[in-house]
Amino acid sequence: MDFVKSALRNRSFMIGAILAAIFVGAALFSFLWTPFDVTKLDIPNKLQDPSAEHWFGTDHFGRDIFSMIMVGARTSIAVAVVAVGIGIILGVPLGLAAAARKDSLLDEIIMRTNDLVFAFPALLIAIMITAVFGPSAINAIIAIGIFNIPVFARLTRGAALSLWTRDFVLSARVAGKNATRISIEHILPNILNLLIVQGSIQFSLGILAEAGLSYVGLGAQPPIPSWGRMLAESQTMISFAPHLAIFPGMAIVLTVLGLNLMGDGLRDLLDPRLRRSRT
Amino acid sequence: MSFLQIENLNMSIYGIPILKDVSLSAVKGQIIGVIGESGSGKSMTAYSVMNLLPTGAKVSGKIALDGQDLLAKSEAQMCAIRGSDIGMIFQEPMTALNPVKTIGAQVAETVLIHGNAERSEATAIARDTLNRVGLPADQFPLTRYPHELSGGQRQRVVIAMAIALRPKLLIADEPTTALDVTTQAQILDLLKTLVAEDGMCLMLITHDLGVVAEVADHIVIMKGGEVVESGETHALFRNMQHPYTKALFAASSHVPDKGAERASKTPLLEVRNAIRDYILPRKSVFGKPQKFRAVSDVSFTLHDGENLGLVGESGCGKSTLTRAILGLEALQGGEIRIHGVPVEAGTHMPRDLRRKMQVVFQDPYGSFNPRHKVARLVAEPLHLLESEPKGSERAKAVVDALISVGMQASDVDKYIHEFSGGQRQRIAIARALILRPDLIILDEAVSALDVSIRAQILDLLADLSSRLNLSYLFISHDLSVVRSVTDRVMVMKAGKIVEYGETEDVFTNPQHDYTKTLIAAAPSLQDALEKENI
Amino acid sequence: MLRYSLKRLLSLGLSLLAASAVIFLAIEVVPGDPASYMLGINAQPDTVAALRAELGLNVSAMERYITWVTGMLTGDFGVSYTYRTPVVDMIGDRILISLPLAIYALTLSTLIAFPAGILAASKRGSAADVSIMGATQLGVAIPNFWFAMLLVVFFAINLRWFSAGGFPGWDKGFFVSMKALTLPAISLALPQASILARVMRSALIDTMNEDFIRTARAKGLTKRQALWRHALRNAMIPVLTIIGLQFSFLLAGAIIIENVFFLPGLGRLVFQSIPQRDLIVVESVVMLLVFAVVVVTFIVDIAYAAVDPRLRGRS
Amino acid sequence: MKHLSIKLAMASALAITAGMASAQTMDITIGLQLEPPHLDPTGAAAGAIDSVVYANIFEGLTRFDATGAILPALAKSWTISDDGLVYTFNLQSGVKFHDGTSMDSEDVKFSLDRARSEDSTNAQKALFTGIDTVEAVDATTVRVTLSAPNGAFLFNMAWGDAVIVAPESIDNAKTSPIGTGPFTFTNWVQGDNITITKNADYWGTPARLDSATFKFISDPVAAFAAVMAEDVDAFPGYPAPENLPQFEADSRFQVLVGSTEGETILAINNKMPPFDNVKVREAVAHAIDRQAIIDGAMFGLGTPIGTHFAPHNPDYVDLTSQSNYDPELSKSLLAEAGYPDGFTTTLKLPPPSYARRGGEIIAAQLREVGITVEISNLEWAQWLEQVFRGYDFGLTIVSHTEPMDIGIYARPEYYFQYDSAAFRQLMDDLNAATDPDARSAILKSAQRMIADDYVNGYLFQLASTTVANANIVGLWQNAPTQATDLTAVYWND
Repeated sequence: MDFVKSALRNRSFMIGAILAAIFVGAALFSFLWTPFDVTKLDIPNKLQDPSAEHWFGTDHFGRDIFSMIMVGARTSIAVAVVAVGIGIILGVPLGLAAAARKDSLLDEIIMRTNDLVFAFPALLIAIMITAVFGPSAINAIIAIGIFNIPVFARLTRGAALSLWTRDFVLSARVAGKNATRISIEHILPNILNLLIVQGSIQFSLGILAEAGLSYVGLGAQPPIPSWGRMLAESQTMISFAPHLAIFPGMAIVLTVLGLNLMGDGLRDLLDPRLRRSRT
Repeated sequence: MSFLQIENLNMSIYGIPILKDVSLSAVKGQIIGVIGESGSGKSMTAYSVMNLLPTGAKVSGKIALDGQDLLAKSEAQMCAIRGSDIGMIFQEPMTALNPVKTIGAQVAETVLIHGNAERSEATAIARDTLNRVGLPADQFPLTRYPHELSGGQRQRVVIAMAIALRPKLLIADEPTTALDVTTQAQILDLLKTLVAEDGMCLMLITHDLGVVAEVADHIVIMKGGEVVESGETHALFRNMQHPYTKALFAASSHVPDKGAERASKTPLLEVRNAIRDYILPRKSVFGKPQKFRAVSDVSFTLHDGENLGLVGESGCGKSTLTRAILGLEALQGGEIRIHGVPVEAGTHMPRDLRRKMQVVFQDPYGSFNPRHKVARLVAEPLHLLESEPKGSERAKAVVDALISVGMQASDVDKYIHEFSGGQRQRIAIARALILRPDLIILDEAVSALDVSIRAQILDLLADLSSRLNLSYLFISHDLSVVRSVTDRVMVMKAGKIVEYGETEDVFTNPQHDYTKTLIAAAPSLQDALEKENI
Repeated sequence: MLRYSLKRLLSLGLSLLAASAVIFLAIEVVPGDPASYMLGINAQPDTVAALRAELGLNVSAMERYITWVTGMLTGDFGVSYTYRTPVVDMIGDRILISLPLAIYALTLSTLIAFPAGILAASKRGSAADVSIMGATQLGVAIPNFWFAMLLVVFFAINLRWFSAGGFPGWDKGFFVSMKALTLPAISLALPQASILARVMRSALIDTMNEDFIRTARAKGLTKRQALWRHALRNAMIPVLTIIGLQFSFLLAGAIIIENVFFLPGLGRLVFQSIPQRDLIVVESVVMLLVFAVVVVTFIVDIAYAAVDPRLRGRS
Repeated sequence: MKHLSIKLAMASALAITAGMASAQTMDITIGLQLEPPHLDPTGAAAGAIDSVVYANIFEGLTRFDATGAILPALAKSWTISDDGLVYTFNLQSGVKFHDGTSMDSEDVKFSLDRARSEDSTNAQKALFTGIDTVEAVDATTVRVTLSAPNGAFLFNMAWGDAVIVAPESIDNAKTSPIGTGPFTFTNWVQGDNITITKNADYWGTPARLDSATFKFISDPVAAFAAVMAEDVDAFPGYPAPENLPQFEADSRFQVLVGSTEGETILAINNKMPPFDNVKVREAVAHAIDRQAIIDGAMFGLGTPIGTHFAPHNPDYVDLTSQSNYDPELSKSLLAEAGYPDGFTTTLKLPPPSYARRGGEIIAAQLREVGITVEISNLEWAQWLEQVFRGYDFGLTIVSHTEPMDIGIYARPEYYFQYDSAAFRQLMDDLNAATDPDARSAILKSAQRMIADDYVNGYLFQLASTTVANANIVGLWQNAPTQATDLTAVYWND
């Protein structure tokens, strides 16, 4: 209850949560209803300006941009959520294992592999993955997810290392608990807040990355609308039909902004000690 | 006329009152000791004088320094006063210095910032001041960085910064709390000398009655943001008025009832020629790895029903030894046995062996997983039983343990942050007790507690020991605590046991030079009062 | 220090070797053949085979890997399949654009971020702080390619202050070239500056809560003096880390921006080479970028030591 | 017309004032979408090479003009033996390569022999396979003997892949091409531009420009911006038809829309069920609304085609009504073929926007008749691997830009796998025929045959779009081959 109260008082959390809720809501709602069918082309009505009928206008195939943004939110959110999920599911156990065996060969291998992944230019890896497997939303997820793994592994290891020196972990060791049990019972619950905050940041970065990938044609394939591809397709028309570029662009900006603000707010709400530098 | 005059000082932070009608005064050339337990407002009084309060603070009342009302000064005026008229020393020397600047630059900055001298002159003053605080030029050139100095040396640098401009008032906020006893004695001596030489007024803030009793001319006792009693040191101790003062005094010199001598001849814990080495990073790629010997050929025996003390300053190896005994780290030589069974590190250690000993740590805040409820925290060692009790059996074990340390059965559903430091330490003991071990290792178990709480915990420990026939290995840097609760004591220095004997023998008739230094350096209320002939 | 550097160098070499193997393997599995790409849809199979032989593609992967790695050690990265010029020369040409662009963007980002971050931290909670932080939130959220599109429409097409893209070549003069890099540098710098300003601010705020700042204040320093004389240098460690990361990112991550502004940089070289299956170029450029990241990390480590004396005498 | 003349008058008025201030502009910057991988037109398929070097740097025995007609080039004239097997070329005399060496019959022999040799890497080796021998009779006479009559031989010799190169300089042609053309290669800033300079010693009519720079701008947005900002003076093959109305409305620019040899088709895998059933292919053809594709994907540019033949060719037969848009007919055809509920197939799209945009529209149109299409966007390398060589596709969209390439339907292994003995016979007859009327008749029946068999979905002939500064004269309107012939280009200052 306290959490809800202070959440309501946290301005950046509230603005962020509302923005994020709008887009998540739009994504979910699009399963039930959109103003127009986004797979149906209406070429005679192409490139219409925003109007009462088409709130955000129509694109070069005459599709309703408002509907496309609703369905596009689905793509963006799904890709980002799964990519973050991959990062957490693989990265957190790796980080926990590395911290539990600090300075061991395992730790060394995990951390060096992480460094190696970090050293690779992300977009190029994404391009190569799609060069091997062909472009699709799944491959965009894999490409983004791979780079989330070291993020969470490092974060987890760093936080876990400082917890391993704490007396309550020593107590657990004195109680004969092994590293796996300690990691699950003692380390994990205490880094959960950190993971939630980082998760929200990675989520917003995932949205941006998905937009970037589909902008260069590596994300979800037509006819599934995606914000990045809408931007790419609008490019040559921006000078005479700016609404084609402005609405999807604003959708990206507002979603990312919302998630970032929410992440900042969450950080303050969940643990004031976490008010650290973020990138 | 008093040099520093605080009258009816009230201070609140975001509306929460912190100081209530604090009044005190101090004279030049004198040391005024401000004493209180944590939360008593003693430090906030000092920060009010400096006008360095946290945001949201509201101050009323009067603080006059040499007749000037400090509360009426603007921030710019206060900046001119700070460092020049008032100097300040802090508790934590390890973090009080800027790590990226040389000590010379940091001391000279005090001079430069007040525009009292050119750079070359300021450097000369810095040099002189460092010499004065006992950091001579040949060993401590101005170009040293803080990380190259020990804690005591850093505290001397902080003092040098504070006194570089010979302020009239020096505020020392717990200046020796973070230091070892031998270093503490040296710093206190230095402060006394400086007060005498410069004729300044020293406001010494501390929780340690022994420290003030030795050095202060005048004492102010604070509790809950109020001054409960103040007066000239001799007079105050001679004629204590306020019950809190009396309680504080009693707690400081508290000796728990040890009960009857129970020591048997059965060895419970045997340590034989224990050696623990740490491998240091290689000096060169192909060089041999260097070793640091943290525990060097340590042997001792703890019998059933005996309380053994282990005393030493930080870095002497006592914590490393503790970990080895607990089976958390492996030895490089020698052996440790519990009831004749060898202790092995890691998960290889049999459960029934682990069951025989438990531990209580120093930090009442860090010893518990903040995400778990008390029931789960206390029950954790039950994991060591072959068949872990479940349901009501488990709940009963937890409640029994809690009640035996003076807690309530209803506490099981609370989180650890709902308890005070003393209560947490009781819960820690309950956790150690739940398996009815033979041995409890108390690793600085009362060091972080306020003196009155400490006395209660010591009583509890003594009571449990005799009631449950427990043995303690009592590890502490605090001689007085060890003296009051142990049968025998060991003194450890640089990984070695330098003295080992009956507690009273060791204290009254120390053999080793180091033991003598330790005993002499420890501020003792009793000794101070005896010396003053009160 | 020497021992430390030697050890670092050894692990550096090993990770580069590992990276080369990963890169080579990853690129080997990419389907598609450079020879058939070059010869198009009317080519006859014997022609493709002849071209494969000419390109040296008919030897085993292991042999090609060894040739590639040993070649790189002597500065010979091989010859591009499609362009038929030495890869070293191509990289040499492209890096003369990518590197200045990265430096330009980083300079801009630093010039924006430092004052903004310092101002926000020193006036924490003020209107200036709130608006700077709001602006950085927006800066982080805007996709840089979209921002670049808007910049082109506004400054190149409508106002015609800048050319829409392209690069005249350094021989056409320094200022002409820098002007051509200005819009790309701005679009790259905006999100970076936002991130850096946020890091600067929070690092400064953290440092201002340190004990030694209280010590400095007790000496009579004003808040401002304490910030400039004591906090700033201590806050540089996280800031340097981010600058290092950003530099490597800018070197490699400018692909999209190089495309929008049709700059012939390293990123666009790889971006073009992948569809053309000019694998040797892809491998070499990726290797170079990984090498750059490793080197930058190394330099940042040394910069740490310059900032923090505690890291100097590590021997 | 009136409007145009006013515009011209204004332009010339502007030009006069400009002309007073400065001398006539003698250089030009040409924007091109694709950068050539290298500059040897005889060693790769990339049309980007021809866009820079064809007719500017390299010349062949014959050449295409702006209309696609075959003109003499390095061969001043030729005679053909009655059996159509022996071609005797009389070469221009006094022709020098840019390195100063002279071009003679030995160079021609070398060039043709090199292109058809065992280790040749010529992308269009098929152009030369009919050659039996090449003899240098004297310095200016070359005799080429074919193994069978080939009515298209002179046409073949006009291709960029058949240009005449010198043995001394060919090894370095990839980076510094040496040809005989009116321009010499000067400089290449890889990734950005190529500069060529007027050849003072040119054997024919000299170029009117002093120099030209080709600037490579692959991104359509960047291309738009570069033209708008006047960073480039002309952009042949302008990649974004949607921008053309803006350029047309802007008096600074002229827009040239012409024809290309690019038949854009929805290629069907004829061997893959259900497409092995002609009824299914016919259903696909009727499901497609060509005009919607031309409007939606090409913004109205492009001529609908009903067979694999260029509409501007005199032999073209308009068969578009045979595959008119009729979704109801399409559905009934599907039902007849046994697919009343449609089926699912793949549509693999290469990078050009005609394919990507057209693909989306076709997918939507096929969905209307019950055919579910899974789109995958491929790079060219992947497309070659999967579609062209792997036959792993149901449908794909591609523009066949080679001139007169109906012969591909005679190759059963060709990626869409049309296997018809009757059609192969037609092509054999065509090659043997030298009489123009006979050839014309054969070509017409060939067009009908593939339309009747609904081999592929025939969409539209790709338009050639050039945006240029209004004052530039002499650019090609049509694109009979990939070329940016600057020979006759000048500024009308």
